[in-house]
Amino acid sequence: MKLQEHRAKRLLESYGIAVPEGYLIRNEGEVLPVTDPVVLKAQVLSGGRGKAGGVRLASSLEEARNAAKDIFGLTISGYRPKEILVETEVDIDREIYLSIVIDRSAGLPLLLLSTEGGVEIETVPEEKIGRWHIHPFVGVKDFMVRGMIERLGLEGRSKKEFDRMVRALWILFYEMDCELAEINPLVLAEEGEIVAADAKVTVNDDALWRHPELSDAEEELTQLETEAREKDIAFVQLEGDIGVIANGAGLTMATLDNLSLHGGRGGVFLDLGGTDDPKKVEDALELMLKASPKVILLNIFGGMTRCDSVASGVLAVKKRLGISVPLVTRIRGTNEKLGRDMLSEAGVIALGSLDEACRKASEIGGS
Amino acid sequence: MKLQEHRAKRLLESYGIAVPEGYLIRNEGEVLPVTDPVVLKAQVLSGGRGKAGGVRLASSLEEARNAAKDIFGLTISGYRPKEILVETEVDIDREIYLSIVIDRSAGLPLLLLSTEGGVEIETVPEEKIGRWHIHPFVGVKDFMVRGMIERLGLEGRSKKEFDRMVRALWILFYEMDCELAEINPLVLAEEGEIVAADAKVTVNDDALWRHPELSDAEEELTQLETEAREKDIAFVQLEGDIGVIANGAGLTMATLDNLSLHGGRGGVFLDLGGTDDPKKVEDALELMLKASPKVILLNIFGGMTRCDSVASGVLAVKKRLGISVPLVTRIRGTNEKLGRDMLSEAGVIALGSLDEACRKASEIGGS
Amino acid sequence: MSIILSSETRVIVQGITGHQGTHQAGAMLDFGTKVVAGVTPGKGGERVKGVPVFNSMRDAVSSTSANASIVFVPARFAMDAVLEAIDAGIETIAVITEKIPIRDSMEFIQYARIKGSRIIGPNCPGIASPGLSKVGIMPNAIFSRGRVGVVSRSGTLTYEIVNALTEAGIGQSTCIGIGGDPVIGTSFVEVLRLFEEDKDTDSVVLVGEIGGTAEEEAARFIGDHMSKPVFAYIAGRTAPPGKRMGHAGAIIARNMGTAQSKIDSLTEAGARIASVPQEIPRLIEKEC
Amino acid sequence: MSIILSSETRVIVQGITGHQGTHQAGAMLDFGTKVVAGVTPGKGGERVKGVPVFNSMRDAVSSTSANASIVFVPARFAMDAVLEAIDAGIETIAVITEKIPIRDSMEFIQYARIKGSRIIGPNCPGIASPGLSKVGIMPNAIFSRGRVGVVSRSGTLTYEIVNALTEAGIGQSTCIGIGGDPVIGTSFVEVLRLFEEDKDTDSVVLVGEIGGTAEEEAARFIGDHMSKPVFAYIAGRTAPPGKRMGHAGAIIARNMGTAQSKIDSLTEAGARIASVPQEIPRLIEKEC
Repeated sequence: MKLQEHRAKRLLESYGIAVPEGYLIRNEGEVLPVTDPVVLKAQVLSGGRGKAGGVRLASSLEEARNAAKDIFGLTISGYRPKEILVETEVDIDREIYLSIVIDRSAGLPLLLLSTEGGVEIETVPEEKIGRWHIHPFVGVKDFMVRGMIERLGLEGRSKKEFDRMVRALWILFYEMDCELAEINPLVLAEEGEIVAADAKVTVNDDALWRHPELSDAEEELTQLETEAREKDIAFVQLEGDIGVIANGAGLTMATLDNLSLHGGRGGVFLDLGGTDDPKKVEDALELMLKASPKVILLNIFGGMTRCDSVASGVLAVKKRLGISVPLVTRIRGTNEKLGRDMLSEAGVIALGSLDEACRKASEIGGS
Repeated sequence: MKLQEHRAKRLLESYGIAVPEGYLIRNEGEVLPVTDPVVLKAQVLSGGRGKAGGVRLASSLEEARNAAKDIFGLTISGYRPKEILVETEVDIDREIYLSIVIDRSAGLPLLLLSTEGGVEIETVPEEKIGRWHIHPFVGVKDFMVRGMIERLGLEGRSKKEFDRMVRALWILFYEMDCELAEINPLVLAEEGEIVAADAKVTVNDDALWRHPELSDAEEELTQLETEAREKDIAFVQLEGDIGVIANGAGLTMATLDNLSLHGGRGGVFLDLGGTDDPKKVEDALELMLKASPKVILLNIFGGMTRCDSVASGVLAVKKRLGISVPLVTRIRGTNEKLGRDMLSEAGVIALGSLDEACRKASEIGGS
Repeated sequence: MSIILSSETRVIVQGITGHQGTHQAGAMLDFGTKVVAGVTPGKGGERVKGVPVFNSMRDAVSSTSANASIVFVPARFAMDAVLEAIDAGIETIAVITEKIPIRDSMEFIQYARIKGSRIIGPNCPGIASPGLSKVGIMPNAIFSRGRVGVVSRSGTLTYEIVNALTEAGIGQSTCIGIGGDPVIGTSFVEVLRLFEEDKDTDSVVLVGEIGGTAEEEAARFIGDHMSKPVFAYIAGRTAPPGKRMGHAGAIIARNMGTAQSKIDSLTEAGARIASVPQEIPRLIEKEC
Repeated sequence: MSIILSSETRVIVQGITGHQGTHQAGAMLDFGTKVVAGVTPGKGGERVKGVPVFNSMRDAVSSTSANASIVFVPARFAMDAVLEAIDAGIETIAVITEKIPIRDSMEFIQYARIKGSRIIGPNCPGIASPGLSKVGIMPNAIFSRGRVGVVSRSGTLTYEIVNALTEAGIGQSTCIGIGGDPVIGTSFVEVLRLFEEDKDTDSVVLVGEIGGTAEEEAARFIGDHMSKPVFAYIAGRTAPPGKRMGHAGAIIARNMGTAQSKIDSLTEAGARIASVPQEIPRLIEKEC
């Protein structure tokens, strides 16, 4: 779960990391009188906020109100900002990049540090990035902090502040089950103060039960995405016309890949997970119908469940809701012949080969 | 560092572990009016306190005063109690044994649990003791606590209390750098309450710098032991007449062992540690003179230092303080011939072979 | 032989009294696995599918000398179950449970390293060596004994491919699903090394997917250390960037983890690439 | 060969600018050790005994490809130094520092296990293979090249015994002091296993002392797995119970760890026991 900037900053603050003074508004009328210059930032989760005009400076109340009005009128990556964070502008001495991520290769958290802050880390040359794995069993150690301070060339107060800050960021990352905790830019302000001018925090979805305090965090989900999450189904909206339901992430992706060989394009990705539970197949079909694809391709590789049970589930949905779009099915496993026969009899296209099913769905779906 | 019982209990309490109500007295006049029966316990570090009469029950003020007077008059393992802990007697439903120690073989903390509390763990049959290693990187886990609770057959409130208590004891053990944290007996009192009726806590001496709050803890050291500690010399009082100074624990023990082959008995064990620093040799000699042995055996295997420097140090002490008891030396290393000659000229017995030196010292020391 | 498992592997089912645990215990027994015990706290003394249930791993191991376990315990309690297995001295622990917090997986995997246990998964279908043993949840019917090793990040996609192999008359030595999470206990590289050393494996099928760099690392190992032919399929060629494709690990982030990058690396390392799963048996038939 | 070290071992001295670090760096160079770098934070760029000093282990390793280190850093900072060495990928780390808190030692030893580093010590004299390399503080003069392996919990007592061997014309393959603390990184058993496998070692001298059960565990290994003769001396036969004899680990507690128990176990395992250190060479001469 990605946290909105204002929420991420509140979290940093609670771990003792300094952030700019600011407040949240939900309409331009909530802008407070401006004494020092302020920056207004659209609270959206997608990238490219700056380019889309979602970040604006203002040095008077009127400017700020106008900027707010403009921002509330934007659509950024399909999403209209509901909130704006209004912050006092920070005096920037230097900008640093600092983040902790999960390094999948090592299976450990990795701290990234660059003297070039304020730009995307992907654009920074490799040799300018310092890397330290932080082992959860030992945490951030003195020698690491020494290395970071040396790399940044910090002295005096900013050295002490950075030391405290980087340890706090690790504790936050660990305790909050983060996948990413990024401060970019981390600003060296006047008199050695260190301030997190922007922050991105992603909390591991699978650990959200440990963090009930995040249950009200906004996620920018569509209606269907919300419904899929409630039913524990992986839902991804794609560009094509063919709705694909399969059990297992790899199999669902493979089905999409196979479609493309025949010119078909997936429009919806629905992964049931490793299960072939007929109830879940029914849920997925219902959800898929709401997404209105041109054709539905159902690909189930059965393990625990017999194919006739899965077929019964499909037919139950068909009976209950009616399925007006063509439904191509490919179900493998125990009793697969029986299942196929049941489906064929009911007018559902039932095939045994994945490739054939993909060809059929592609033909119907067009391209 | 062994903590006095009252201090150990205060520590347990600060980690949320229940201990009996009580207070400390330094003379019998400080006994408070007795309503419920109390137990008076001499605050001494050595074992065998009970057998020596250091633990007494009382159910009236007069009884308590008399008991206190008696206890203050005792000498327990050579030490006169300075304080008595007066505690309300606990209603005992069951007694349990619980401790965490460092298991040297595994190099990990080991939790020991026995349903037979209130007796020395050494006397409990092996099969009645449950053992769980606690890894410092993962701590006490649910499955361990389940296993303990199953072994003890706890239910309801006492189950919950034990769960909380055992995790608290681990945190205490870890945070306080303990070598031993023993609660014996751990009392299951009425209504499922769990109380630490006695407690032994030993803190790792090498970690005391992390625990300045313990700097005023009393240690029952003799004058010489205190002096040795200040000089960073290992001092052990033994039964014989020969004062042995050597550098290195193994070498000092080996010297004592070698003496015994010739009928000699060590009276003082002074280990300088791995060093052959002449200043430390001088300190050790001074300390040894205060312990008044019949003969002193100095055995130095030189590494960093030349033997003539060590010899000079010895002669400096001799000149400064005079050494009335015979001094047998055996110094090996660079310039050893020169060192031996210097010592011989000054009337110090200087030998090259450890065995010869031990024989000589034994002859002088008698047996 | 085969890798990791043998016909003597003695398996404990952790969470045997749950729906999935019970069903899969039965399926493993049918496969020929020596399922010697189950563990569910508080259910000690019961029997499931004829298998004795114990309250703790310690009891189960001391009574049965088991050396492997399979974990069906729900995500919130999975870490404790895995640590319990490690402390009980279990050598091979297949963690089937999905949606375990990454931090928990990270910690039990690191702890296993200290104690010398092997973790497979989490969020994986386990491991099967046809004719010998299965510590996993793959359908029994798809397997046949043979000399192709299969290693995969996926579950059902692996079934699809193994099934296609079997239908083509190509048997398997060992099939292992290493799991679809970002942090897993046994990597492609470790499995490839075992297959390379295994006398009963002639060639290897690698099933990867988008996300991370595990396939690229596998490619490096293949190029540098493998003499046996490798056949690979990478799922997700048509997946868009930035979207989590079912598996927590299957996401193209910041231009990393694309199918193309993986396919290129593997091709360069000498692996044969299938563009759809069912192409794998054809490639093997052509090559071997 | 010899164990653990070779003539190619490349050593970093951690804490090289301190009094002991500087002195011992020189002595190791005199011994023939490839001392390639020193590390003291803030002193990078200096030279000590001709050896370049770096601010961090990472810098030192990337500049010199070192694979071993010796730690002279004061007790309060020793854990950080050892963790830094481990993270820098050092294979063999000899921790000379004494009075390190047990908890710290425990943690860096466990961490080393995760990362595959070997810790020798703490509170130990290190390791020396005459003619090849020394990563330790034993006096150079006592050694001579030969085929007896020496393993000891003690420091100076080891010097005494090695010196006696050399004077008797008995050379050593490798001498290792495993340290006198209750928790140490490399045990008697691990060293014995290495000596048993080492082609350049014919027999082994084990120097133990009271406290703990390490010698009893060694005896079990000797009885079960060693073909080479073992000669042992146990210090502390005359030590009273309950007193800490210099070493933190040398204490007879609760009737555990007596010299007699150790001598009995070793005798039963077939080791020859010396009653005083200087008896060791005589026993070897008689036997071999």
